[in-house]
Amino acid sequence: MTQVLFYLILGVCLWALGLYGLLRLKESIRRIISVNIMGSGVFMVMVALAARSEDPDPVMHALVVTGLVVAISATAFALRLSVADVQEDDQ
Amino acid sequence: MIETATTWTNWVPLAIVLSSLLPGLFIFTLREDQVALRTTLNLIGAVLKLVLVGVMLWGVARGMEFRFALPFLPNGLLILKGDALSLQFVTLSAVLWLTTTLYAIGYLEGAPLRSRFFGYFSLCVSATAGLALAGNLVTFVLFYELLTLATFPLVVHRGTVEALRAGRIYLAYTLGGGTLALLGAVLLHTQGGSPAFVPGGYLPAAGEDSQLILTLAFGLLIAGFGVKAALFPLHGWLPTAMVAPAPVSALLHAVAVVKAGAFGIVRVVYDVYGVELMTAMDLAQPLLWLACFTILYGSVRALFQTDLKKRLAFSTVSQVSYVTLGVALLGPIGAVGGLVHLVHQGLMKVTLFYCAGNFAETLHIHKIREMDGVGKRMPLTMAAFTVGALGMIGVPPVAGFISKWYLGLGALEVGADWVLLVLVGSGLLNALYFLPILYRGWFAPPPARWAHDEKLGTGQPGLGETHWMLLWPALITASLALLVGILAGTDLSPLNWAQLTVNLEFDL
Amino acid sequence: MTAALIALLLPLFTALCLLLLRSRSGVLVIVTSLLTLLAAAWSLYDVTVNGPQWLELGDWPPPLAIRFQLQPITALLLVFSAMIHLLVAVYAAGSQHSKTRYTDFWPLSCLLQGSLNALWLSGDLFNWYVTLELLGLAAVALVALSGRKAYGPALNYLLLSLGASLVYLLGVALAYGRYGVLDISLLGAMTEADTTTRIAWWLMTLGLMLKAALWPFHLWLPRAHASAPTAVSALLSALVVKGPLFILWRLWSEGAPTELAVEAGPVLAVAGIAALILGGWSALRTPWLKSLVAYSTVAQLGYALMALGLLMYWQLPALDAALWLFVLAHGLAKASMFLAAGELQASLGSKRVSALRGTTETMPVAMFAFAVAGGSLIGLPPSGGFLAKWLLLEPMFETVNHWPWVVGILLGTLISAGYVFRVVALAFDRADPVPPDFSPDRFAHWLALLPALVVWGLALISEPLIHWLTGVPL
Amino acid sequence: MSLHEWMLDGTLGLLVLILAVAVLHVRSLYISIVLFIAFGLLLALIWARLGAPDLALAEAAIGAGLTGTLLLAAYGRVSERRRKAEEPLDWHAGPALLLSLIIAVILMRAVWPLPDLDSALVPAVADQMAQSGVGHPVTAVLLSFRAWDTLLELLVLLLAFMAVRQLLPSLPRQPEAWPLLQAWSRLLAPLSVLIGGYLLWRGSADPGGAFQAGALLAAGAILLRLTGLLPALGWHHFWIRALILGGCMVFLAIGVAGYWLGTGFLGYADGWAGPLILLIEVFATLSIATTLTLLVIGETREVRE
Repeated sequence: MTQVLFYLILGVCLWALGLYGLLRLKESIRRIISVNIMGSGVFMVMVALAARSEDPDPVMHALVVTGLVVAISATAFALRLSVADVQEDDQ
Repeated sequence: MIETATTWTNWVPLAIVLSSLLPGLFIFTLREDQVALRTTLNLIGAVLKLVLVGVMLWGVARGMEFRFALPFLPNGLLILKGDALSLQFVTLSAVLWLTTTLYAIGYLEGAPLRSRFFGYFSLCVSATAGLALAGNLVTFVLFYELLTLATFPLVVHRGTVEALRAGRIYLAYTLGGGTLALLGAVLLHTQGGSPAFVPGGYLPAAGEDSQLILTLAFGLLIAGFGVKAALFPLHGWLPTAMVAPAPVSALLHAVAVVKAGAFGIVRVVYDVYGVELMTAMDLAQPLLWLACFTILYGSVRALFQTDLKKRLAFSTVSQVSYVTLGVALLGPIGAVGGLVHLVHQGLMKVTLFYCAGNFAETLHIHKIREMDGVGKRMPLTMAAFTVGALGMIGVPPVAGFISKWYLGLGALEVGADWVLLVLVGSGLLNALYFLPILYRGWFAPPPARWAHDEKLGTGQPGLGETHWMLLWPALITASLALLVGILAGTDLSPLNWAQLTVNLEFDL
Repeated sequence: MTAALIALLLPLFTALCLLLLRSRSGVLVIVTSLLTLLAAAWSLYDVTVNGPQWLELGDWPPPLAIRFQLQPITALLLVFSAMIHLLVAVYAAGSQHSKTRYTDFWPLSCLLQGSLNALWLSGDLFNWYVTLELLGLAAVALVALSGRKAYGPALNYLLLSLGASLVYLLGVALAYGRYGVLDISLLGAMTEADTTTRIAWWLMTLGLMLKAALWPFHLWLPRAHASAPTAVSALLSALVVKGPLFILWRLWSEGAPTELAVEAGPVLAVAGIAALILGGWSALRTPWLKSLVAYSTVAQLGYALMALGLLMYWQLPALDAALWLFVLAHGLAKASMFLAAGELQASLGSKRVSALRGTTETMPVAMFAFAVAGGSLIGLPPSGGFLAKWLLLEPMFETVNHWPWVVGILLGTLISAGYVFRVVALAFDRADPVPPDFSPDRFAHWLALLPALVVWGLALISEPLIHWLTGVPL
Repeated sequence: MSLHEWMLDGTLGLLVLILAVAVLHVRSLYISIVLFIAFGLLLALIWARLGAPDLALAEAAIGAGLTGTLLLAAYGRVSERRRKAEEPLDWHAGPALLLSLIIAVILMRAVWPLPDLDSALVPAVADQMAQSGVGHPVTAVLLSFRAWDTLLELLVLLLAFMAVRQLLPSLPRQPEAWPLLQAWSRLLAPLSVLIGGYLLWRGSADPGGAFQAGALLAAGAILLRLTGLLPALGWHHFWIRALILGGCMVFLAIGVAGYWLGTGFLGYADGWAGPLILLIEVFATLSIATTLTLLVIGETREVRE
């Protein structure tokens, strides 16, 4: 087992863990954290894949940077939404 | 894909459809109080349609071709075409639309939401005209569905709980039927597109592999059209739809809806499959049995109805199946009987419904037991009713006799002698449920005073016995029912047209 | 390609300008939407005349660059989204019941349209991820415009959408790990049916199904779509759910090895039938008008999913036409339905279906729009929905083995008829009509009718349209 | 790979996994958040182990810094009732757990053959580096080869900000969030200085990391704002809007200009690539910094007005 495979598997496990949290938890802040753990899992898979070649794959690194920005943006909005005063729908 | 150069004749079929569609759309936009404009539009549309149909009759008799085509689906044009068969139906609907429009104007005088009513009324007739003129299966199915949509608002027009219930039942049946017919049409379409209807059928002889497909498609189409033709067990919507206003009942039973179903069956049997293929695949036998059963079943059910309109409704279930019966016999004489009954039943049944409507509107008579002595108060209406009822029973010289005569001969021709028993039995049942009404109307003593006399017209027996717009349509259609029977031998009679059609279908 | 690029960039620039100037000018958005529509129409003409085109962004050679691909269907979708956006913009600016007129609806909807156009044009697995996120965020922000009562559904939508993106992204990572490229056309030439590919494609599929609210991942949609402001509901149902569907289509029809597609096809098709039946059933049962319309979206997406699944299963490119006609017809009909439902609901002051009693008298045009749009959803001839259904039915009947699938269509048709006429029949009820609270807005009613008429008007150009979609030269 | 490297990777991996489980499992939301920040820092270490220092920086700035700040800010707004009603992950939820395990196993099978494969893009990037106009491959990918992704990424950030703007103001809350946040910012300040130093140093070699630089600036601005040294930043100021939108606008304008001049959409003319990329980076950095600052500290009123 190589280092790459180790981190690939670790990434997959983190992803599955995050998914489990997202599906099982009710509290919205915790669900947001779960989504972030899921994201970290994917990023770990991507960074591990980048480490396959002698020089790390710059494309994957760039994609992860983009992914991180997307993740923080969405997280910021989700957190704001989760603490906004929710009015129970009259439906 | 329109192969010939366009001449004015290409536009006539379209004009016939538009002659009611455009006024109808315009009527939707009118205010309730614009009575004169609305009435004018209605009548102009109706008369124009009649004139156009007359032109087409004249042209077809001289061998001219009236064909309008638009590209629609791959291998499936949208075709409107005037041929012998379509003219039979379109003439009937044009004539009856004119009388029914008159009748409806009188019937709904002062009622709310008339613009909406007449708008949908016109759409309904447009769909019927399109259906009659449809030149291939795709077009036919299209107008078949449109007819459902245009009729639904009329059925629920009163907006009462019963009306809504009837509307829902009507939709459940007809949309289901429409879907089945559509599936059948697609199935046949995959076997080489949807070419124009051809006398004698366009489908090639069934091979080993296509046997199953053709049988299934036939089943789907007949089930689909059988809903509107009220074939047992698909007839359930018709009696419940009785809650609609009388002009709508006339439309459902005589002018448009049930006729559309019966006409669809005629088209499928003659112009899609063709007599030869039908015989080769032995598809007609189950249809024949079903038609016979429906004839008897409808009559028996009619016998037990105490409500006048309900009795008429079950009578329709029975009578429309005569058309199917004539078609399913697959012999030329039976075919003439079936086709001519399409027209005859329309004239007689529309008369009966006008009369029932007149009784209800004028004297609030709904039940048969309330009809005692009504002939003294409304002799002309009762006379028209009598003509219709005797025609239904098959008493000469009213039109119904002609149909039954040809049907009987047709059954003998193809060796299905047992069908005669069905015809006789049905005639007896017809007599059993119509004669008591006639007896009550003419000979039973009238009540001392009519509980609810609306005093439409002058209120006196005779031409003023009810509103003239209610009376005259009934008188006209009753006279027509008599005339087509008496003049059956002449060139212009429906019988002659039916003969012409059948000659083409059977290649005689 | 220039025209397509204009169609892509114009909404983005409009949004940025609106934000910079703090303008909430509906007129500006309407004008630029119109220009976008023209540009999109031009690109449609271009692609029809000159064939498919590619644009390597930054002029880098293929495996490196993100490529824009302008196919006929892409151009059609550009036109379609511009049309819907224009219509909704006119509604939002013109209707007196529009709650979005003095909000950031304008820049947000422009950004939404821009992201959608970016999605149509792209062909890069990772770029699609970014466009999906854009689309998701814009959609949630628009839902949140409705105020506090929408925050719950909006948050749920956002979280599921984020989760779905990450499911998709893991699939992308696996695909990249296996083949080393991200461009879908390049992938199409390389892919083999091995375990990694299968799992990667399924991950992307599941993520996209969640985003497109395809059964069984549809549970978030009804609440989110129903709680949004009317103009937004129309945009969401007509456009947004179609984005992931497009990616799904390209993923399987271009990128996947045949063997995998044949294997996955039936699963998707069965899910489509389930969506038709169960979504329809929920629409039949719900007491809320907008929920009914939203559930009908779930059901109608079933048709598209079924077309996609069968397209993969039978390897029949002809079903492309059915799939995209469904999308087109549904988009138009649903826009009409949501606008009509929103207007009815706002005028009646009640969100219940039962409040519609007697609306044929009080608000005939809006009700008519609802019914006409419903007719296309049922698939009554000669509406656009009918054409799509016809194209889907044809290959089913061609071989006896395919016949069982017809049952799905049959049930779908009947159940859609059920929920459409549930509303329409009620509208004819004159026994106890509910009077409108506010004066009905006739302009908005006619506007709602417009797309419904367009979807029926497709019948007039049906044959060339079908030939064009199936790639038969005119 | 030597044993001590294995030990290091193994320990890091195990620790990350344990932390992730703990984040979902602990009863207190507050502890969960703190553990999540630690999780982010640990990830940054792993990125560094995997030869991705840019990512390590970004992760430290985001995963640990910004996300943590945002989470704590959100925690401060959560009502007492909701904090009490916290329900941590229920480990007895058998079926869901089983499903996740099955999924994980399936995914492991999927990744198994991947370490031995390679990517066609690595040599492609190496081939084109000379033309890209920048020296650092990640920057080249971000701003040349896949500039469209980056442009859209800026739009995502903008949209997130726009989305927050739509939310109605919350009811007045107890201000206890701010002590927490202030405590945290004291920790963040040295970190941001550290990253800033690194960026400065790297900037001499190549113009790298618009996002990292932006995050750093944001951190600085946040600290200034929290300590009251910076006035309220409102959307109603034209210059704030120009800063936020500038990144997207300049990027788009340069892209369109490239198309106009025949070098392709988002392409740079020969010799201009370096300066243009630098220009884009400067504006993008400012945009990112302003947007993030407002996202983190912008009171709803400040953001909405």
